[in-house]
Amino acid sequence: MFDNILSILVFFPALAALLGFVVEKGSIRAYGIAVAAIEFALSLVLWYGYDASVVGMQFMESLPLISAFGIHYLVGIDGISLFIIVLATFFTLIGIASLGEVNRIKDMILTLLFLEMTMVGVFVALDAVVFYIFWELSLVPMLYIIGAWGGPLRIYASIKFFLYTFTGSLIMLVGMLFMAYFYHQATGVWSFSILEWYRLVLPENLQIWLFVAFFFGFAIKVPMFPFHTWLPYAHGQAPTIGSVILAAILLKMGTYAFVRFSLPMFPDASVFFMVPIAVISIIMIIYTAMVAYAQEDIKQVVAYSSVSHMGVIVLGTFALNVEGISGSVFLMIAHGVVSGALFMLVGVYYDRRHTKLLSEMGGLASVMPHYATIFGIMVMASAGMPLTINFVGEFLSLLGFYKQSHILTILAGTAIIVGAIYMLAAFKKAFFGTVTNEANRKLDDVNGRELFALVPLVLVTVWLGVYPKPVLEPISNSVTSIVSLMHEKAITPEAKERIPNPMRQDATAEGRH
Amino acid sequence: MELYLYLALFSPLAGSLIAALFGAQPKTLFTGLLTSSLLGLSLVSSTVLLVHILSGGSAVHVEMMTWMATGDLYIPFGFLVDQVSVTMMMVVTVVSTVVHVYSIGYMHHDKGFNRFFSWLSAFVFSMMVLVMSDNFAGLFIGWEGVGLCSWALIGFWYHKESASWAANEAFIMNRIADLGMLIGLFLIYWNVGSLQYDRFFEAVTLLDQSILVMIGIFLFIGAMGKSAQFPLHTWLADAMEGPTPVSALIHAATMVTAGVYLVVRANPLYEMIPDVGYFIASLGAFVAMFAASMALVNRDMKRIIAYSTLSQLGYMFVAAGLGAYWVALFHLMAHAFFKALLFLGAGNVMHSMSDELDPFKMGGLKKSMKWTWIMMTLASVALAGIWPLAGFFSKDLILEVAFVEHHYVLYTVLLLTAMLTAFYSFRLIALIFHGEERYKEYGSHPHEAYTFMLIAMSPLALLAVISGFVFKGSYFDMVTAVLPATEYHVHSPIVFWIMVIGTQLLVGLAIAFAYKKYQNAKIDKVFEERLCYKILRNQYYIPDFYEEYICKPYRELSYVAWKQLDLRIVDATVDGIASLLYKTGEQTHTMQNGNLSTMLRWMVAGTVLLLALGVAFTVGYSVVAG
Amino acid sequence: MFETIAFYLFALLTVVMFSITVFTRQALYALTALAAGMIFISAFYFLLGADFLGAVQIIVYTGAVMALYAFGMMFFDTTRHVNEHGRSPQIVFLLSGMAALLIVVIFVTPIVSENVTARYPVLEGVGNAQAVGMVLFTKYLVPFEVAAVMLLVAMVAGIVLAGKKMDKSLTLMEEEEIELSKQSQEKAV
Amino acid sequence: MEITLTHYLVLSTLLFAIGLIGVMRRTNLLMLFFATEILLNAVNIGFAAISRYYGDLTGQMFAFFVIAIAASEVAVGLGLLIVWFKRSGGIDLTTMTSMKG
Amino acid sequence: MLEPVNISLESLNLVTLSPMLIAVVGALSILSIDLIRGGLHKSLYVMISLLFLLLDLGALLHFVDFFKANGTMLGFFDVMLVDGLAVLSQLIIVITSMLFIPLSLSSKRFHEYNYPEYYALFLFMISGFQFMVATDNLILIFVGLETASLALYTLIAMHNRSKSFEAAVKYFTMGALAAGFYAFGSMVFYALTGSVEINQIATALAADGYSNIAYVLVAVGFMLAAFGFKLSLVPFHTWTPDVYEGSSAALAGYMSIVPKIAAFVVAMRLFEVLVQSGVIWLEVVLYAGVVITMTAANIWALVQTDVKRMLAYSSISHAGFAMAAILIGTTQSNSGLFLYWSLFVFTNLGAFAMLWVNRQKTLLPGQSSDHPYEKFAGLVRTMPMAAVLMALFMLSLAGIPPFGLFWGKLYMIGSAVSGGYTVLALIMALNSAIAGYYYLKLIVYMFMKEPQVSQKNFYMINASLSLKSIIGLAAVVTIFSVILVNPLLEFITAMVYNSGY
Repeated sequence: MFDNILSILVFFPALAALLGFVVEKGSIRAYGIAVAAIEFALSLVLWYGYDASVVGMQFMESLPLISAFGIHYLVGIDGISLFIIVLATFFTLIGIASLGEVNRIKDMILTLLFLEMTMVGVFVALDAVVFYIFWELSLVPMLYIIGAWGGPLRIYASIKFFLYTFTGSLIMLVGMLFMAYFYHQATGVWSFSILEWYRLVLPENLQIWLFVAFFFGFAIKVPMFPFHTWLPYAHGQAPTIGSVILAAILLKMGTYAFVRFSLPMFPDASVFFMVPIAVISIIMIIYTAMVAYAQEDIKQVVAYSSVSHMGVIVLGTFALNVEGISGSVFLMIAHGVVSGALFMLVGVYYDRRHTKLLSEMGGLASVMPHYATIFGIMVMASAGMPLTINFVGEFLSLLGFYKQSHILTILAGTAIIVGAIYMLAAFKKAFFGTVTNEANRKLDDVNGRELFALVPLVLVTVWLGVYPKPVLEPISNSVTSIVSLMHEKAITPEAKERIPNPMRQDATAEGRH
Repeated sequence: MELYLYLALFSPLAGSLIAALFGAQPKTLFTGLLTSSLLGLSLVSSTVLLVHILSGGSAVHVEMMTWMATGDLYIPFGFLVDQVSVTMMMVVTVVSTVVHVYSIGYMHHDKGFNRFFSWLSAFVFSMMVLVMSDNFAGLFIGWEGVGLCSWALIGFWYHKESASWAANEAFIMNRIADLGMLIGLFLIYWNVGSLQYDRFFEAVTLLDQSILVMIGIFLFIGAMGKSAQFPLHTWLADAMEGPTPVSALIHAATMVTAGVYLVVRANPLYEMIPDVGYFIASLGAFVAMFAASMALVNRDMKRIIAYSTLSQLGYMFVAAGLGAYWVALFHLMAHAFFKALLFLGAGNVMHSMSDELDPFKMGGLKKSMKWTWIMMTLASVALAGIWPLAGFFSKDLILEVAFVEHHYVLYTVLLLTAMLTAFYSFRLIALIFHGEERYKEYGSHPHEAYTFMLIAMSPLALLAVISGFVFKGSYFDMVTAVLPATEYHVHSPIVFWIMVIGTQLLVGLAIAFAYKKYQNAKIDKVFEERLCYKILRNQYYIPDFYEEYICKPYRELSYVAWKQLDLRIVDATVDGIASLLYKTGEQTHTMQNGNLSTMLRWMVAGTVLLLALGVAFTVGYSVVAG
Repeated sequence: MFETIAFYLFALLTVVMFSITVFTRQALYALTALAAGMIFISAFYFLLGADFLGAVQIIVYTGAVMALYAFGMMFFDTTRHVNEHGRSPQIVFLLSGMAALLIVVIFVTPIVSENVTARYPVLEGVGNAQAVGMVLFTKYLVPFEVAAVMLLVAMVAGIVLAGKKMDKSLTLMEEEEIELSKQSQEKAV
Repeated sequence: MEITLTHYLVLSTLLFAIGLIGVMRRTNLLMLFFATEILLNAVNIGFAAISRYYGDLTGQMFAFFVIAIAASEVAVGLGLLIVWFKRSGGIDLTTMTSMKG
Repeated sequence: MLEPVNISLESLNLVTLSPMLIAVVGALSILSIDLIRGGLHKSLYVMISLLFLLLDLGALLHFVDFFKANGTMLGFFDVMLVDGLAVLSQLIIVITSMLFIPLSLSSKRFHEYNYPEYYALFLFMISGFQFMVATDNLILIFVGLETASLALYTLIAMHNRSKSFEAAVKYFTMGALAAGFYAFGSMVFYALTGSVEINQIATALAADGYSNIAYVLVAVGFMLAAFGFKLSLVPFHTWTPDVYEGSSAALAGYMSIVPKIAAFVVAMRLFEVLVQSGVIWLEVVLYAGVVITMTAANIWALVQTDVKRMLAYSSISHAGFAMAAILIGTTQSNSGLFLYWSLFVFTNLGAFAMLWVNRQKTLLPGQSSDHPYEKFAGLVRTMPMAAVLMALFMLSLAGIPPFGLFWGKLYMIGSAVSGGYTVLALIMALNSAIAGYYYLKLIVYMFMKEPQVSQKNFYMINASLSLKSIIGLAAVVTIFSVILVNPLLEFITAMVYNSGY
């Protein structure tokens, strides 16, 4: 039954969206929920069928697409992509389920289903071109969601989002073509298969150039400082569901791509750029946290907090050891859950008051205690409270990077301080104090539909914070294989040293308890 | 024994979660009773474990499940009940049970009754995790957990701006220290390969001295935050915004002592790095004095007690820093009892005075609040270190330690501090309970607290009286199984007696002075104009300094980062590139002016350009070729 | 010698004539000068031994093209003084001057090439017309036929554009109008 | 002084330049078309001359076809002018600027 | 005296003429039918044209087989040249024509389609382009070019409104100037080599070792100007937006494809030899031309207010993009050009057909051109399908995968990378990003703005079944191009490679 599960997973939502055109408007929500639920169930089946002990790709499917140019429809997953896929289907489900009253709900739901296809597609693709297809295609539904349902600046925001990321990915595309060209030079055949590219050992200077080319694509998507300015606009203007998906899944594409492309293909360049990227990450962490602190709009606080957290993820990725990379992959999921939930929570208030300004809020804790509780849990998760999902990722990321640099980690570690500052400040402004705004006095607490979305997120937040093993273990195994690949491929002695061989450590780790 | 361990650990959690279900609902007495009884269960289980340990049983060590495992890293949820942790467990469960019961009365009228108990029990759970964990990561979980609960409880009355501000301050300041702790953990992991205590302590002897120093420093930074050591001390006084039982439990008895516990726990490490230990001791002594001095003039009852807590924490660090870990732990225990008692008494006073905190607006309360008066006086006597109450045994022991270890400066400082302690404690007692009934001017109607609250306090009162006297011996026997069993005896009996009696005399003098001065206190305007008063009253201007030179610049810098840097530079660059292209288009698309002549001219111009380039190339070519 | 004199004479004449064409304000002068220039050019052809081309030049240009232009002039009523306000003549002269200068600079150097072979050589004793005919109907038969098509296209185009068919624009008429006009046409028929 | 190919080419160029001047200068479309005729004629001289100097007939062929093309262009060009004139009443290109930007 | 010449019919290889002849015969038969009986409905002529084009296509397919078996075929004293490029480009020309001709079956009546001359001229034009690509003789190229161009000018003017006359006149005049440039360039080539056939010119130049480099550069300069006009390279592009705006959308779309592919083939034949020869000047000039064309056209497209004008500038930019193939000059890049253009056919067909579908006869108040952006505001509300399709074509033009043009871009940029033109590859990529803005602008109008006209059929005023089918076809090909690309690429590469390019 698992033979074509990935293809089914990718194309089922799109197909369903096409069929959805004929569904009557009043029933579309049920249809959307049903489709998303099936998709989510499929992804759980995938998880069930995934063999955590196997190193390497699973459920691989291959189909020649443009064989003359070495492009194949090649999909497969490992522990790194598995959970982001589950996360994507999960968020689509709760996103559709919790959708408030919006105009043109049919368009919205169908767009979301298309978006789901592209999201899943990105994470299953093992061919660079297929990856690129989904990568770019994901911009389109998002553009529509921001542009059609967004705030007053929605058009500016959506165009900026689209063009900025588009520009970056085009540079990445050139890098991919170079990679294919080098592969052609080396082997005489064209190939865009990532797994084939892994086998290519490039000289360091080429690695550096290619790394830079890929970096533009990824960094803008992440977004890394100083390419982050599209994000506040996109989030600020997007409707709740748009922000949720954007933060939870789309941003992860960038960091995922670092793990999937940059690290295993350019180990030496990764070492070469480790410090600069770490510095950028630290700027992201501290600087954006400060900017978040200065925000007047709670959604912008969450938006900038995303950037800040993505800094930790990038840092963990460039720890170049199993601990750090596993942590960063885990943090991708964690941040997806937490920031997704936070955006949803902001949306809850926005639905009621149609404002996101902190100055409009205040004292909400007494009016909406459940809302405040859930918000508080997520704020604390975002601030990296142990036993919440975020902490595991942040801890491991920082722990991993500590191996590479003490001082940079200490700087990056300020994430837990600055993160607490802006989050708590915003939380205080919004929820504490007395109700000063009359309009807030009679707000309803979270309703059933919203709880349906939020409670699972809370549960996941705590569950994976307390017991991350079911997720962390497969991630860790896959990361181990990537790191050992990097270690083997590394040319320069520095890279050999910086990237430890996890296989060797495994031998000693046997007797750890 | 594992069952008891789990019971002791998880029954507070169960209580908390159940109470949380009712969190947003109006008061249900049930939650208070339930959490209290579950804590009672925890107390009983802890006692069983204590008995087990006391009766020479081996330490109980369980590994519940894996928490994080990746690469080389393996962190389980492991719990360890040994002599040290069981002491802490007892302290925690006893005080918290008392506080829970007490709170049923204290929070009687509060809207957030259920929420309060939920958080309070959650705190106990976190604290239990903190003390029971068998590894640093678990400790860190508890560490952050108590921080979280402390945040929630300080800011319990969230509608008060000052309360939520204080909560955030406490949280963030603790976070600063936690970063240090986290770095300490990283250091341990990358040098030892594990975060388990036993593995680490085994490896301590093999590690480089410089690394040990680093680890020691970073862990202590963590301890400084929780235990509010200078310069991270300001949050503790502000934390008094929380309900008084919270202050009793968290900010006196348990959480703030976590730092001391950490140092005690990590004693094999600090044994190896006496220099760091000496630094800790010095800082402790400084804080003891420093905090006591601020308590002298304060006019907020709870803050005075908070400063006294701070001061006593300083004492504990002196002991811990000098290697007298068991002494530190002993003082920790004793202090927990009498300080919690003191706070609860203060709570009674506040209750009856409608949350008035200024002792200058009280006076003569001993008539209406007899039992409270008795218990607070007992606690103050214990705090002042008068024989035979608990404080005498624990605190004077620290003085002895300093003396025996030949740290005479520390000794002197501590001795002076002991006097100050006695002074401010009885200043408070005198102001509240003695003298004329000033409260009448403010229209208060004092009344004694509920009887069950007083009964709830009574175990603490008892312990404050007897814990030093009765427990010292058996305690020593027990903890020295895991802690260095150094006995601190002043060898010359004459010196010993001079010291003991001298100290008692000095303290007695201080008490007498306090009574004399404040029994019929008027606010001394002249005194308040003095510089030294102002400095002390304003806490050495440290909060102002933080506000002015850290918070404000951070705020302003954030604003600049957003408005100037992010919007004006980073974003403007992006938009600038886009608008440059667009403007170029706008400027140049007029070359398409629709006039055919212009179009033809462009064509000719293009051709001419090509020709010119051709000629130029030819010339260049012939130059190169020729 | 004769050739030289003739060359310079006709070169001068053509340049002058064409200059008049380009610079005069009188459309009639321009047309006349153009025609004259064309005829002078045919002189070059004769001079160069391309008799057939010369004849064609005279027939096609001075015969057909000029007639067409003359007709056009009358049609457009441009026989009078033409008011042209050309903008920035400097650019015009600069560009043309540059173009001429650049090419002339290059052209004054003779071509050095040993590889030029006459593929369709001018045969001694064969009349130019004959020779041209020979090449035209062998090698250049296809272009010739295509040229015929081209002339046909031009003819059709001319008829379509200049004829009645363009008088009424269906593009600009609403559907109802078209129907109406159709009906009235049918009635008229 | 013998007349060489260069002479003809230079003449051709000069005439071409004159044509260019006309093309760029004229705003009366009919007279602009005159200038395009000059361009083609200028080229033809060159072709004929090269043909002569190489003793090769291809040049003459080219010139022949250029003449045919020029003639066709005149027909179409005049046709266009006529419809334009009928519609707008003038053949000045300065009136022809409804599309720009 | 001249000796009689004996030429065997076989050596003439008459078959090489067959495709063009079919088109010409088609045109003539349309004219004859009109002579016999006028006033027949346009659908008849459309079908006749399609039939003849089908025959034309059949002949071309025959060539494909022949070429695969025997390689390049010469005919008529080597004037006719049937190689891979010729066949490929003719295929594109004929297929594109077949796709565009049915667009005249719009529901509203427009002037040109009611006259059979339109279809006759259309077929003549096709034959002209076919001649142009199926030879390397500069004379035949010239004649073919002029045949096609003159027909095209007329077709534009036949739309019969003042803007179309203006467009035709502008196009014509500039075309005449370009013809002058072409003739002059040919003359210089002739002067240099004594030949007007491209391969002989190349051989002669190579044999000389480019000793008359200055002459070569003059010739190339003029040729570049002439083809720059046809290919609308900056600054010879100025006619493009005006002509597109003036003509009907259907014809504008056609113009954006067919004349250009014809010109590309000639340019490929003419310039690639020279680029390969190592004349750096040409490389530099072409490089600059390509970059400026791509970028400048994009920048101007940004500020357009009319969709058709925007598409005009965009097609200039695309032409610049494709021109890069000639600069790179590898088999991969040449194949890339054909691939790009084949995919461009369908996308542009769709885009222009969409414009054509919503062309109304009388402009709304305040509307200054046929297809201002505002007209499309909120299209998704009134006509979701139309909006989605239009968006699809815009995305394809922008190069969003997996839609048609992306594969072309991918392959082209890939060929730039393999050809060692890294910077060029980057510029090409970044230009796609700039272009994204104006394509997006239309999407923004369609999907994110409030509709201005509530009338539902307003946007489909000109639609008819055949138009819809054509759009559907274009959409299907654009979406599922990924399946198409591999066979197409293999076919093209084989054709191009075997022609020696």
